[in-house]
Amino acid sequence: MSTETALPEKPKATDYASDQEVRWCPGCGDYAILAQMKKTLASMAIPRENVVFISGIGCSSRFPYYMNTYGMHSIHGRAPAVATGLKVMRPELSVFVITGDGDGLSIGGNHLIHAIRRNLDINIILFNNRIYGLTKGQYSPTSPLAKVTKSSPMGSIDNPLNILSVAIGCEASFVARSVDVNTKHLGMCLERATEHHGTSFIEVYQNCVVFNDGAYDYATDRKIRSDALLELEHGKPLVFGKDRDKGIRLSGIDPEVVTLGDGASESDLLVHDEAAAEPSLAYFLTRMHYPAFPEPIGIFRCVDRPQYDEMLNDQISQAVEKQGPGSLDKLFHSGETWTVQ
Amino acid sequence: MSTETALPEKPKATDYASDQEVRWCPGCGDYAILAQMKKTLASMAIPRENVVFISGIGCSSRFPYYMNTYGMHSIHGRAPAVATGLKVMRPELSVFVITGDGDGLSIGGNHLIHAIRRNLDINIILFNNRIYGLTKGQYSPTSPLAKVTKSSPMGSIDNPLNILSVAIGCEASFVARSVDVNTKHLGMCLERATEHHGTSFIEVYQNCVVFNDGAYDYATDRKIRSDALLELEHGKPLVFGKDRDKGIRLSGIDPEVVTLGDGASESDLLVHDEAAAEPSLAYFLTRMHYPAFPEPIGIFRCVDRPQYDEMLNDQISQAVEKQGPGSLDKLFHSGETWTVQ
Amino acid sequence: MAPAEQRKPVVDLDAATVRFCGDSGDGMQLAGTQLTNTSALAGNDVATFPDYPAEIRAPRGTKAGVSGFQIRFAADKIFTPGDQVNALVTMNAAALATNLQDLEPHGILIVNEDGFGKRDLELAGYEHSPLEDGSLDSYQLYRVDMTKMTRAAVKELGLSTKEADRCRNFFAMGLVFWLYDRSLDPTERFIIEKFGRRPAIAEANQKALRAGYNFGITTEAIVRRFAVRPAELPPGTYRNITGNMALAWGLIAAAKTSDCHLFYGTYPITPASDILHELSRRKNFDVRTFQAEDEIAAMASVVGAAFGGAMAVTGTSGPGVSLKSEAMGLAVMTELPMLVINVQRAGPSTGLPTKTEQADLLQALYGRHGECPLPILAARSPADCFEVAMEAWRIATRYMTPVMILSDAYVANGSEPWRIPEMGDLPRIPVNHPGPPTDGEPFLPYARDEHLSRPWALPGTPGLMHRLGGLEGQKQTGAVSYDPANHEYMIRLRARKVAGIANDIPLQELEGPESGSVVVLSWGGTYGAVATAVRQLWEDGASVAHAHLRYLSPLPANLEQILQRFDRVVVAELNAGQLRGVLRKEFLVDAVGLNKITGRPFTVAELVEAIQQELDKKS
Amino acid sequence: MAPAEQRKPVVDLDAATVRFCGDSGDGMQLAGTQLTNTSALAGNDVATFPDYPAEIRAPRGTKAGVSGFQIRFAADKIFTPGDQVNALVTMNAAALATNLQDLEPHGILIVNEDGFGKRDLELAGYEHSPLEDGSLDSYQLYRVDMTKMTRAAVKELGLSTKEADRCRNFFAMGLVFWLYDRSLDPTERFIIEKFGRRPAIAEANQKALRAGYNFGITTEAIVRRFAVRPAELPPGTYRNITGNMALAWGLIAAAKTSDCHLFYGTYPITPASDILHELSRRKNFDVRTFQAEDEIAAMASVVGAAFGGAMAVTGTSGPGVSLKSEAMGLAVMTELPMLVINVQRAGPSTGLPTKTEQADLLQALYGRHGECPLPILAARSPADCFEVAMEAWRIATRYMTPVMILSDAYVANGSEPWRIPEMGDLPRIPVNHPGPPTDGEPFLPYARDEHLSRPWALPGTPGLMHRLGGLEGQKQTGAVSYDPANHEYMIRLRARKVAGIANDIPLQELEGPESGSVVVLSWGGTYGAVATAVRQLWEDGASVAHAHLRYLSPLPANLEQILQRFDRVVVAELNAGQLRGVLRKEFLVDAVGLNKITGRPFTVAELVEAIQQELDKKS
Ligand SMILES: Cc1ncc(C[n+]2csc(CCOP(=O)(O)OP(=O)(O)O)c2C)c(N)n1
Ligand SMILES: Cc1ncc(C[n+]2csc(CCOP(=O)(O)OP(=O)(O)O)c2C)c(N)n1
Ligand code: SF4
Ligand code: SF4
Ligand SMILES: [Mg+2]
Ligand SMILES: [Mg+2]
Repeated sequence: MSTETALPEKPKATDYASDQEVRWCPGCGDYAILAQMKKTLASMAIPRENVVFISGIGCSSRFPYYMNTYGMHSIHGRAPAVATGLKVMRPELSVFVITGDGDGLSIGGNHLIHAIRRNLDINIILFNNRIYGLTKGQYSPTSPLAKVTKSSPMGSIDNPLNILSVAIGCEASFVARSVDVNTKHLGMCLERATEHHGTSFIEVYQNCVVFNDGAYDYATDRKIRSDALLELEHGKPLVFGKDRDKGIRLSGIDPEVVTLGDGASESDLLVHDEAAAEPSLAYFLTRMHYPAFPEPIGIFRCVDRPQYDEMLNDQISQAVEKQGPGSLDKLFHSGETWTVQ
Repeated sequence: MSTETALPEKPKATDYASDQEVRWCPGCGDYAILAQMKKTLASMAIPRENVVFISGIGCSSRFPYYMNTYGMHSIHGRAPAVATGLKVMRPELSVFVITGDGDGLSIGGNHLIHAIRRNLDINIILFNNRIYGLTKGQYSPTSPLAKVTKSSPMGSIDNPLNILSVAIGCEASFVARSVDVNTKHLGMCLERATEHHGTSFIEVYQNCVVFNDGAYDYATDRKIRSDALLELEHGKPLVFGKDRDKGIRLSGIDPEVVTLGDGASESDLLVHDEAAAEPSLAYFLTRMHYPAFPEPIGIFRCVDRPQYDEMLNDQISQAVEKQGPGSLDKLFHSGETWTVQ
Repeated sequence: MAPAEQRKPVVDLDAATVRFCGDSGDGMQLAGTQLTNTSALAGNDVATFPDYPAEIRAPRGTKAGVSGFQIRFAADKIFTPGDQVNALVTMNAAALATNLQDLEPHGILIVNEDGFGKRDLELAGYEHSPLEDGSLDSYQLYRVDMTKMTRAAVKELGLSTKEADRCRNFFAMGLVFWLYDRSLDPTERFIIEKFGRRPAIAEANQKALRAGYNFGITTEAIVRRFAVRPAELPPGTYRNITGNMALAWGLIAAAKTSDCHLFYGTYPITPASDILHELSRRKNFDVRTFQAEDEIAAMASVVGAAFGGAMAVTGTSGPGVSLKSEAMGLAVMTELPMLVINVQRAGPSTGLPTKTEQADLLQALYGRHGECPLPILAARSPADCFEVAMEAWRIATRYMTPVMILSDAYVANGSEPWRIPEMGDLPRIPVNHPGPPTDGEPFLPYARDEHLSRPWALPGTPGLMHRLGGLEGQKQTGAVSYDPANHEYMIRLRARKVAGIANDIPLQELEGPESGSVVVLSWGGTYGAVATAVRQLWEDGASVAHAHLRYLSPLPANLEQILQRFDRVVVAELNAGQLRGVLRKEFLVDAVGLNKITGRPFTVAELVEAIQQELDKKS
Repeated sequence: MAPAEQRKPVVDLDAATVRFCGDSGDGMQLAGTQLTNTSALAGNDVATFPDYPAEIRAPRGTKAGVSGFQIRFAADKIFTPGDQVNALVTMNAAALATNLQDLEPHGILIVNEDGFGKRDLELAGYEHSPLEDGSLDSYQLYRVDMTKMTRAAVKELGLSTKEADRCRNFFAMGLVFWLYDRSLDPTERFIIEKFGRRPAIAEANQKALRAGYNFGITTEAIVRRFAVRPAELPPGTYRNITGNMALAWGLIAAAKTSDCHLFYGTYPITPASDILHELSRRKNFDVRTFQAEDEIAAMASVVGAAFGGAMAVTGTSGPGVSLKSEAMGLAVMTELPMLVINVQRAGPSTGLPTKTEQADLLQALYGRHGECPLPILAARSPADCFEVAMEAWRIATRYMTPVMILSDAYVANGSEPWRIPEMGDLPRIPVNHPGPPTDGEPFLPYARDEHLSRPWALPGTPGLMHRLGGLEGQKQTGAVSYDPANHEYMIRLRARKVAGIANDIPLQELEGPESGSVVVLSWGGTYGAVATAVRQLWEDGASVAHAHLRYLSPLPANLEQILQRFDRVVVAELNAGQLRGVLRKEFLVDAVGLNKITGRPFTVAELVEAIQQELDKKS
């Protein structure tokens, strides 16, 4: 497809589809995320040639092959580092990192946190299926304790990483969470992430039908999801529940669930502020887990912080301003020299 | 020295000194930490042969050579992983990891957070001098923005990692901070860490006299340190200041500094609870930075969480109980077999 | 049970090669495994070759989703699953398209008709159905509507059609079992074991199995069946075993015979992960597994466990070895015993992750910075992995050194009968740890014994406190030393120690004439193919011998003499000539390379032809 | 300024070798650098060898803390800093203890008396003072109380004694400058530049310098001084340059001449860090440096930057290369141009991190899993690093491949005069990026040109969207392919592409006879020592030639013929025989190894002796 160079006026999702046949298991949550990504880019009409998808290794990491953009299916865990080299040299490109819970949090955890703390202007989308899919079902850093898998027949003893808490701990400037099948919400998150300047980090709950099917039933099942999830809205109180009759209030310094009406009114509830300078609230929200709490989805945090790529390139321009464009002949002759006739 | 096998009744610090000449720069903060470590082990009378120091690479990582215990000066950044293999196989040993801000947070960041989240029963002591010492002065992940170093002549553009926030983000069960020259306080932290079951993480402010001298003047200078530091005490309100006239209060969900007397009394202040189940308070404390806030030192958090090494070995015993000690002859003959006469 | 009356003639065969192929979801691996076990139980020698896609489950009906399992069962000793297939069972069009080329001329071709619908044909890239256009006329084509018959067979059990269709592979098995006169008992036992908890499913599979078998009896289409006599295997009790399973069990056995606690620190990677899966199930054998955050941590954890006195092992594949190389350097410097397993796959980089290759030998030898030697062993076949694991640990402990074990995807996933040893008969592996000093002399962690290896002193031992590390150490004391002469001494010593192992391993064996025109060298998983090829050439009286190397570093002491006794040295390997290069360097011998780098094993035929060419050059 | 009246006789020399040694804190590196620049400015050829401890600052007075700087300046072209020292300046007892063995018999020995106190002697391991016990009688021993005289010289400036004592190295310089009739001007200019902001310090250093010089004039003890005529260097403007500096500048020059933006992604490590330090100071040259979290990230960032069209370079030392190996495999698969610099140090593992060695050659060749070839170049001397950097980038871009550059601690930290090129005279390095497609044909990212290299299409180019990765790719399209034949084709193609470079590099040069009894092969930083040794042997009419390799992969096309023209091939290298092994493998030549693995460079003497032995064997 990479032949027709021009993008139509109103691009369609299909304009962003590569000619490669998609090879995930039927029913895999990755399909929904792929579909949303194409829709989002189309709706934002971003020229295909200015988009680059960098991934590591894993089922999720096959993503770039299916996009008619530039892309690299790199090696396990290193996508954020690959993206760093690309972005600092080509700041005008929109660079996406596609990773999984194993790729991004196990082998790639260090690159992830360093990319986030540097606030490089890239979008990192972590497909969290709480399992190693491509290697056929070992537990991952997000698998719950006691999870029985091929490599933990008596149950996992690794306390899972709460990735959003870690991201907030690294002062991430944009943190969001969404669910593979919640297409509208996911689309919104992808669009916001793409617009954000700085590292945008999105955790997407993704169902692995083969090795961890149903891990997110609570978040997708019509019957319970409205009690199990809390949709964050900037400036709105933290209300949730089928009948929007429950909310989150601060008790001491910890959040608690209250039912509106009996003794608690909306005015008592915490109000979401994605732009708060201090990430305290965002941190709280990452600590809320079903069933004790509803799990927040949406934009946890979105603030402006200096971006690594921008600062690096600014130093270049400043240096040129101050010292003038470097002349190698001058440099070579700087310091002590002597001439032999 | 490793010849006299028996430790005296009341061991002295010198009993823990190896015969190797200490080779840090004169005036290096590492000397003070080494001295405290020997004192602490002596005061706890821990048999030398049951102590193992594992380090990575860096000035700080030369530490094991100077202790008359078992030790390994491993490779850059990998000490927590080396310690993991040792500890799960030899849970009865007290295992210490000695690392630096580069060794532990740059190349070794991933191993550090995974050790912490697994809550392996080891003690990790990070010598934070906010610089790469051994390689002669490049900025590290804890160097402040705009820091001018050999590798950042126009100032560092890497937003520093707040390691304690990250540790809390990984649900560290023991988190503490101390200062190299604050010997009594450091000794207390080392002792508490050694007693704690689970991963104990201590950040020690350490002065590099050669490449980052004075980085912690605010924390060591008699004149200002009592206003610049806040000494955490379990169950006590967060009071600080030369005249103990200032304190920390919660405003909304963020901490603020108040002066006792004018409109604020001790009863309004946050009370430290190192044992709180939820790490919210501990997280706040990690967010407080001088000069806006006093920087807390002491035990941020100390809670009980299942330990990786214990759980692993429990599974072994359970398996033996349930299935009986494995017989290879039985295993070999399990499933379909046939005999050829 | 085999039905009483046998209406159709039975043809006796020395061997038969059958391949099941279909969609990843069609259960072909299971079908193959059942036929394998059944044939093994029937006393045949067997060899298998499972072959599946990198995708977990590529979309149904696509070529990318085709999964196959080939098995050869024979009345004599065999070493390979066979080149050409006698009977090919294909569940859909894509499977036919991707596997037909391996079916022998006029071979038996059983197709599941209903896998050839319009969509199936498209996905397989067929313009019109090969079942109709006569393109298959040269084969014995049997069209069977497995779907319909399976559904019918399980009708009264009231399963969903989806569930019913899942029984199709048992129908296919049943038919093949009839065709080769195999007993249904083992499979029926398996069904009860596996599906016992879901009686309906169990019964359905059983019904499908019998339906397939009975279809064979009743169908007019198929007029003969075949039988393969039991093979003459050495007496003993046998089981079928895969390479990864044999390796895992070999590790447990080595731990037992050396009285060590087994630690396996690893990070999942195809095709090594099954070793982790097997070991993690053996906790009651005192086996501790650690799934690390990455391969570097896995390697480092193994160094730590070895320091603590464990039998410390890590396993991975090429990409993981690349990541481990720095920590392996530490392992060499600390001179602690440990094992590093590389189940090789096709590279470079991610390469073809599910395919086999032998291209990591030079990395094993030279893939670390500095002069950093370690012993290397390679397993020749699935069952051989057991012995190699034990031998590697013997060397590691006696010489206080990390040892590398090379396996590959073909050995790891393939299976063969394994003569089960008695644990009591296995050699002990002696391991000593010094106790507290009695003489008051300072402890010397780098003192040397007759094998040049240093004492394995364990933390917890009073009076032996010492520090290890990656910096160069003073000989004897191990204290950090910048003394130039000491550095050269230690570099040479570490090399001499590894080289010395050559005196402690068996002399290289030679199959065939002691001397002659051609000697074929091979290592690792190519043993079977080369051995078979050489035997075929012997039948035409060719003057060719075969030396298969288990020890790649150091090389056996007599290898050079062997090579000198032949006019021509041919090195067969699944890479661009890595062992060949080593032999040229070591012995200045102008060895000829016989190489293949397709991600697939050698076929016997291509080896026979290539070796013949070398023989002809000679005459 | 040199004082008017010269009372003492001046002896003319062809060359002189001086070494300053003292405590890390004594400023010996600075003293050496000043003498170097001064001698270079005086028209001598110079070669230097700084040698400092791994510790930043080991405790004062300890052997571990001794830092030395050796410089040879000559009236002819020289290639090494010399084996034996003519004049040794020692600031304390530890320095004497660790350096005396390198002083020539009856050589000049200048000691700072006050560095021989009780504690100093203990730390240096002396029972009683060597200044007293006559053990130094065979040398021209000059005892100078530098401390006292320096303090006196700077008295009226009212510095603290600590500050005053810091000027001692300038006193030592002054004395040596007098001894070798060197001008003080360059050093005085340096003092003003460096300490201008602290006038008191500047003046103190200047006073100390002159005090030392004047001490030489006035002391009765020293009766003669020496002079070394300017050397006959090719005309041009020269500067003194270290290897790391030349490498950094070569990279910037390569970026300029290829119109690329330079990206340097790295993680600090001795002895490579200075490249980062230098490049990070050159932001106005459009140079972007990225200090990554580790070497893996550094390598990966370079792959990303190369994808984006940058001149992407990473630099490290052995341990870092081990960590980069997996990502280097990705670099090979994506066929993007980039440079990987290995400034080798003594291994294995952490080894002797500040010492030199050449033991990473085999890792450069084979240190990645799978068949993963890439070109390798090595720099022969500090100034040569400049050319090597440019040549490596020419190859990387023309052949779309990562290229490895091997340097070492000796080359990196050593310095020599460099004839400054005119940027205008440097060859352009042509780089092309395809534009948007015009023909509507699908873009083929793995199409091949006459060099077998693929197009470097950049993100941002309409119509050329494509995906790269570590999985095997279909030829031409680059789409993921499991086709066995394609895998072998691509493996062979990547190998052929690299091998083809042999036709695009200069033929191997030979110094000395075209044929004869012995040819000595060397590579990398040993050039100077070998070249000098061979020249000495020529003087006795020995039939020996010297071939120094810059290209280690692929090897020059004519190398085999060269080797065949000599009776004996000797390979001199600072490892256990790595290049030797490669030559044996490639050419089946029974090369002899001349090896040293002490962390120190070859001395000319030991080479002369060893080569002579080979020559003798012959006759
Ligand atoms: C260096 C290296 N180690 C291990 C692997 C094997 N491997 C491939 S993907 C993967 C984990 C995949 O899990 P995740 O990142 O969650 O992706 P998913 O498949 O679940 O989408 C592993 C361990 C590899 N390809 N490379
Ligand atoms: C694989 C590897 N990369 C790089 C280095 C070089 N190196 C040694 S220590 C160090 C950083 C030291 O900083 P830190 O951990 O803060 O320790 P400090 O010296 O400050 O105590 C580096 C980059 C190395 N030894 N190994
Ligand atoms: S294995 Fe799981 S994650 Fe991978 S493609 Fe299949 S369903 Fe998706
Ligand atoms: S360089 Fe800094 S950290 Fe290292 S020993 Fe010296 S003072 Fe301490
Ligand atoms: Mg996953
Ligand atoms: Mg530091």
